[in-house]
Amino acid sequence: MARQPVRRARTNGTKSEAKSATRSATKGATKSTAESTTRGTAKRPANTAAKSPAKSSKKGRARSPARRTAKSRSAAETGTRSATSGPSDRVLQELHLRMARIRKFEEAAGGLMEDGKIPGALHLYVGQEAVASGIMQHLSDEDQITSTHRGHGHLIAKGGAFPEMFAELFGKASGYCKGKGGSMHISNMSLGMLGANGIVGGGPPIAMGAAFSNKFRGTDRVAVCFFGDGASNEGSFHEAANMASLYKLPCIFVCENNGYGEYTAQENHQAIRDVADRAAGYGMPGVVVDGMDVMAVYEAAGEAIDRARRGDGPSLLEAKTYRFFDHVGMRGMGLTYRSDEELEAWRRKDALLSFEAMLLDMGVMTKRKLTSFYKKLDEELAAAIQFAEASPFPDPSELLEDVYSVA
Amino acid sequence: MARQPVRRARTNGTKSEAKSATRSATKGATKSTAESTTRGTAKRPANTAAKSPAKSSKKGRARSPARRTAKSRSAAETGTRSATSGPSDRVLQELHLRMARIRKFEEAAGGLMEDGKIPGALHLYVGQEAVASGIMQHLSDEDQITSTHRGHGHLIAKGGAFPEMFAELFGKASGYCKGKGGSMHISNMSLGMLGANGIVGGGPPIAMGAAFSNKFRGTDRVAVCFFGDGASNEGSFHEAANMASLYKLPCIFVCENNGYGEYTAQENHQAIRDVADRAAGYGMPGVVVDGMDVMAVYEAAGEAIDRARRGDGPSLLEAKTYRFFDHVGMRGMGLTYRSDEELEAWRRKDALLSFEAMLLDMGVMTKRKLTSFYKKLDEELAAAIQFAEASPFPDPSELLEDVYSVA
Amino acid sequence: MEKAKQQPRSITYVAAITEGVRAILNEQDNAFVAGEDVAGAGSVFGYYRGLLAEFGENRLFDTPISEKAIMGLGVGAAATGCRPIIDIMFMDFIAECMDEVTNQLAKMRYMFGGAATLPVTVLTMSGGGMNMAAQHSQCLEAWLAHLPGVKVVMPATPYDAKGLVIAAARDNNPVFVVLNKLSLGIRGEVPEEVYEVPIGKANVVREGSNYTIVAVSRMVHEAVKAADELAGLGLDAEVIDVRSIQPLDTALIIKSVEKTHRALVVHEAVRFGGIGGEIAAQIQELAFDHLDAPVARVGAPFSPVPFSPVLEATYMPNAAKIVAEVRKTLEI
Amino acid sequence: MEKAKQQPRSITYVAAITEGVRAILNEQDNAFVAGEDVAGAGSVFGYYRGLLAEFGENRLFDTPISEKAIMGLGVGAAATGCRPIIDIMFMDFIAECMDEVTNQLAKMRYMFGGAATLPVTVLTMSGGGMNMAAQHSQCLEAWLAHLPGVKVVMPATPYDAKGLVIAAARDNNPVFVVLNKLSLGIRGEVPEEVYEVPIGKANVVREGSNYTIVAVSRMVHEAVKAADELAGLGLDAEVIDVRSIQPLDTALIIKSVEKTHRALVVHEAVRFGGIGGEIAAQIQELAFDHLDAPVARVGAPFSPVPFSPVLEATYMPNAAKIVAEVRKTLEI
Ligand SMILES: Cc1ncc(C[n+]2csc(CCOP(=O)(O)OP(=O)(O)O)c2C)c(N)n1
Ligand SMILES: Cc1ncc(C[n+]2csc(CCOP(=O)(O)OP(=O)(O)O)c2C)c(N)n1
Ligand SMILES: [Mg+2]
Ligand SMILES: [Mg+2]
Repeated sequence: MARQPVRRARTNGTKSEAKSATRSATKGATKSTAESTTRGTAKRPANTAAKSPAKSSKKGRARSPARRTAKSRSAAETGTRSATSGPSDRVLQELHLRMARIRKFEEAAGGLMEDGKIPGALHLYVGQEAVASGIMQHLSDEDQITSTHRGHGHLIAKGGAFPEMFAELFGKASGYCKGKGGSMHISNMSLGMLGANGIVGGGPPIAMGAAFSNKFRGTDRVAVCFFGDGASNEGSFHEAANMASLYKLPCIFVCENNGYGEYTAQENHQAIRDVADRAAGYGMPGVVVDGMDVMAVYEAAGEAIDRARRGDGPSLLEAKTYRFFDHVGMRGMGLTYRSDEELEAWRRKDALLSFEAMLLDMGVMTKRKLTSFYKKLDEELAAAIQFAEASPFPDPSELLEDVYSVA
Repeated sequence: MARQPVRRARTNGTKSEAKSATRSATKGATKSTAESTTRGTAKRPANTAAKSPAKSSKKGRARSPARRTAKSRSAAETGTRSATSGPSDRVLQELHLRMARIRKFEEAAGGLMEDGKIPGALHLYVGQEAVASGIMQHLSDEDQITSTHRGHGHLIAKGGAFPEMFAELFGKASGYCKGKGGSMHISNMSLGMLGANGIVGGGPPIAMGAAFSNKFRGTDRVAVCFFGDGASNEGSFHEAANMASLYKLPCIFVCENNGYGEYTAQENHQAIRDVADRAAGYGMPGVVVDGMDVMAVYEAAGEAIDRARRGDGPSLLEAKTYRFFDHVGMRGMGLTYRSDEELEAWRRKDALLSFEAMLLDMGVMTKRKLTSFYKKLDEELAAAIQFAEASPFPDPSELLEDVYSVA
Repeated sequence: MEKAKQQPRSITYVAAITEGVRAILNEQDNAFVAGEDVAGAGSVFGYYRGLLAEFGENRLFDTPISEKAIMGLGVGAAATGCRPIIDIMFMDFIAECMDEVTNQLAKMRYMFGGAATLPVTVLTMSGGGMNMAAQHSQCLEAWLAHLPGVKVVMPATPYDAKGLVIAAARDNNPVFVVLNKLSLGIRGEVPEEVYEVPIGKANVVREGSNYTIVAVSRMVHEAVKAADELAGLGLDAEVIDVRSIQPLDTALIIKSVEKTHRALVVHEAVRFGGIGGEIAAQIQELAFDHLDAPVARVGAPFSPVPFSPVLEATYMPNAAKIVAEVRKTLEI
Repeated sequence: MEKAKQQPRSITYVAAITEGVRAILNEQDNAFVAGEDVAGAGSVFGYYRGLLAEFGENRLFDTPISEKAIMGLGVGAAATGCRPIIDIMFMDFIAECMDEVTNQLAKMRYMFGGAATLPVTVLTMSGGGMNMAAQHSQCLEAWLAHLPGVKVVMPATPYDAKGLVIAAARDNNPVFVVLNKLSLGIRGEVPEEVYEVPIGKANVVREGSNYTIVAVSRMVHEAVKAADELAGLGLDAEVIDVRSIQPLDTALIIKSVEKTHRALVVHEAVRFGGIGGEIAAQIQELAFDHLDAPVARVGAPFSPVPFSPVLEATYMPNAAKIVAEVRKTLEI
């Protein structure tokens, strides 16, 4: 069965039957706001004055959009909360910036891996950019995320800097993890990025624990875990979702359903079409959203995150998406488990290109700005790669450091 | 919140929304037949001639009702399948026999444990008899079950013999497991009882594996796993349910929801009221049934088991029930986590007593027969306990036997 | 050996654990206890009893029966500023969350280049002897000691139970405090004050001159009994309570063997592949020229723990087996 | 050492595994393969490639990413008459199903008094050296060898890979076949015929007179290299491939040490708590009077496996480290 792109957000988890014995608090999923298409209308909220983070910083690289503290969140929130007005230009530009940064980084990293310059295996995020970007737009550095083996995009959207990221992929001492983690464990605690994870399903229990901590410590921070359709079959997801809902934790479970776990199609790994169907079994709302539409993701995520911040507990957000490259690297192992037609159908929905077209349409972006934007991005990438390549490897003596905290 | 007995069976797992993207095969839970109360009407099917298994066998003990081979299943099945006729007298008597045998065995075993005569810990099944009995009525020795730490009732309903069971609880060489397993691992492979299990959630993956085997080997056998409300939060349940549904395995997931996992009430371990709500997330039907009504369990189980035998895949059957004693033993640790009122409300629904009242009402049973039935049961118990007490302990030299198969 | 500085009182091992946890909950605002039946029931072993009333339901959390989520909760909460005390009821159940232990808890700091700090304390109950059969009686500490990134302590006495719980919870690393069922009722002197037993330090519980018994957890008491018996055979045995198997106090053990020239290691875990192999291997490696006899080992035989009381009695290591092994090794 | 009886061909380790599995699927009607990406993709390591076309989708099953269910499938299917070949892609992921391994698979037969028979074969891939970092490079065989009820084999050569897969799948007990990533491309002579390498028998791969190196899995090849170097130092080293760590061929190892009087044990797993401790402890216990030097050990240092190529190169045990350890121990 060919996998078709989906169009609209839906809310799952409600049921037709009156269920007398069931507490109403745990039922009745929130209505999804993701259905409203905000494109084109884009009324500007009053406080749009925030400086564009897409501007180059002193060092000549585009400033990472997520590098905001909790205080500067208001603009983004206004954009989310108002049903009648669309998000501000700043939000639109940041969403674009996040997506473009991911796309470009991943293409460069994939090329370096295929050329044998980056050791080990990279799982590229190209195709899924709208998911990380739409969600991270709502988060500050104090909000946490857990990621997956396919983690670069999450870190970039959360504000990860290219030089430290490339350096990590190269295994250099200047990398985010001093070269000890590599692609599958790339992380940055001060950005609230609790790690890519080589274990499928590794993230949800950790994010749930971070959400527990947020609540325990009396903060309004949220924790978001990203996981795949394949990961939704791991026991860890089940246990974390149940516990998060029981304790009403500020935890958002984001399933990036790209239709495959490695080389196994969804229909061959679970007998459901929507992972969001599982939400009802935990007493939390389950929402399906078009993961190729960054605005749809942004809206649905805003709802779920607001709910979590309000103390109303977790949500399960399923984004239907697709990875444009193979499971590992770009070309992969050469297995033919996806048809060309399927790939083409999804590529036509390319989240970045369609969003760019919309921004041009809206006048938020011009062709010229876009050209110079990509030129700057390319320069930034080249500089970051140069930094990474020029950086020294860790000294062998560092092998036994960082196993334990000595403080 | 006091836990109230429920009255009627319900089918969960259907949803109001039209879900275009979802394969219809995995949705639309089967309609539950459990709603039909068959009591009182009890029309006899044509082939009721089967000899009553409640008659004493040569050895003076009541013949174990489940000790039937696949061939003798027809009567029971007829009782299930006909919507217009109730089950035969034989079925009604066997259901009663199973329940009464469990009740009496457990009370005796509990007493022996409290008196310090049985070592270790017993988890008693008293209160939940209708669940094991109603389900096992549909199974032959070639059908498999996996059980829990609270496993005596399942084994008895599947045809377990008292002498070998008591001997096992006493740790004697004549026990079902030669004394090596004890209460928490009591089992009998030739009865298709793949073990009580000291690991909460240990059973579902094993039952799923047995169901896989049944299908792989081309049989029409089914595998049933019993597990508690508490166990439904283990990752093992999630993974097994997903896999069973994916492969359309003849596996029935029976959640005995007695409202507590040890000393923790359901509302403190999950944010849902009906574990059956989880079925939809695996693409299988979820049915809630009154676990204090053996006929309701029998009907609902028949539906699920028929479905499985037909090759239509697994079901999740949730039986609302209650344990009349404490988590361990009869008196337990003396914690006050359940109110007297709650216990009383459930005791008023005693599945055995209410079924006996119905049988008397229907004339299937008479007071006199009942008296002699219990007298015989008491004698059988006494003989079995005597057998167990008189049996020798295993020889210390047996310690290292049975670790590996040497064949 | 650390000495009680004041108010010597004799309390049980289980009460000592409670005191240790209480001290931490008093001292560390970001500490909490999470696990199955730890709050309302105060643990099925009773060592949190009373603490819910004392500290309230914002400090002790009954969890679902979800060991992966429980351990994950510890990892995520610790990485973000809490000091979780995680309870895994029976050590056998740690098998349910070995991924969270092995691939997350033990490695996160290293994989992140030192950026994450994980002050997680895990309390769990090991050991047989109570007719609880194969799935509720195991000693699986060898798994944990093999994992870079975690520490593993195994108190044998009430004094050490309190002091090691406190030290573990103050440590900024993941520390497993492996408790022992049959030890719960053991009494011993425990000061009322708050004190630490340093992690990684073994303890000479009986001095001796010509034999060293290195004992783990409850086997310390069996070793002392064995030492008393061995005295009748002309052996003056020193008994070392390792207390911590990761890190291991190799120096103290070697010092003793250099004096006594003979050694035996005893633990309740299955002998094959148990931590005793590591200890024996280290002794022969580092004190080879001092050894007058092979390093002997006593552990459980190679079978699951049987239910039947007679079989379990045959199964469990004890003083008699230690004595027999010493006699066999020394041919006396 | 078993000898190829006919048709000597040189094939790779990965091809040898395929041949072993093929032989079993041909021979045993109730055998099947289940695991993540084993059917359509033929495993990410390629060792089932071609078998789906050959045997059809009723013999190879792609599973969801659910290690607990995968192992449970093996337990339940084996207990009811099948002979499952279960695939756990990376050995690191065995942590996800240690409950099913430890508390069900290893113990069911014993707990049931011998009534259950569990012919489960588990194939899993261990080892570092491919820059796959901390969660995809571990050697956790010591956990398994400590579990009564399971067997654990670790082929180092194509010949043993095929023969041990066949022996494991014919065995009526749970057998873990722990494979090694860096060995996948190793070539060696493998007969086309179907043969078993007996489980529990070690193999002298290089004879020698005055030093014994006991090696596990791929370290066998490093040990042979080391032996060549040691020859230059006047040492004539015998190299033993243990092949099976549970059961362990203690007799063969002891026989060798009685001849050579010196020994070293090497494995890729973390040294502390690895199977080398058990082997060293047994050697000194059973050959004490024959030893002229302490039993040395080489294993990975006490850290998770680092990603960075330079760090991983420093991390991995190899011939040079074996030679260095021998020189240190013998002070030469
Ligand atoms: C516990 C575990 N099992 C298996 C794997 C191997 N593996 C790595 S990625 C992957 C597929 C994951 O699929 P999904 O969750 O859908 O994420 P996607 O790759 O599609 O982003 C698998 C099976 C793993 N890393 N961890
Ligand atoms: C993996 C695991 N975790 C915890 C336990 C301890 N334990 C034994 S029974 C039980 C409660 C089980 O609750 P439920 O599944 O509802 O079954 P019930 O006792 O109510 O029949 C717990 C937590 C266990 N045996 N195994
Ligand atoms: Mg996927
Ligand atoms: Mg319950």
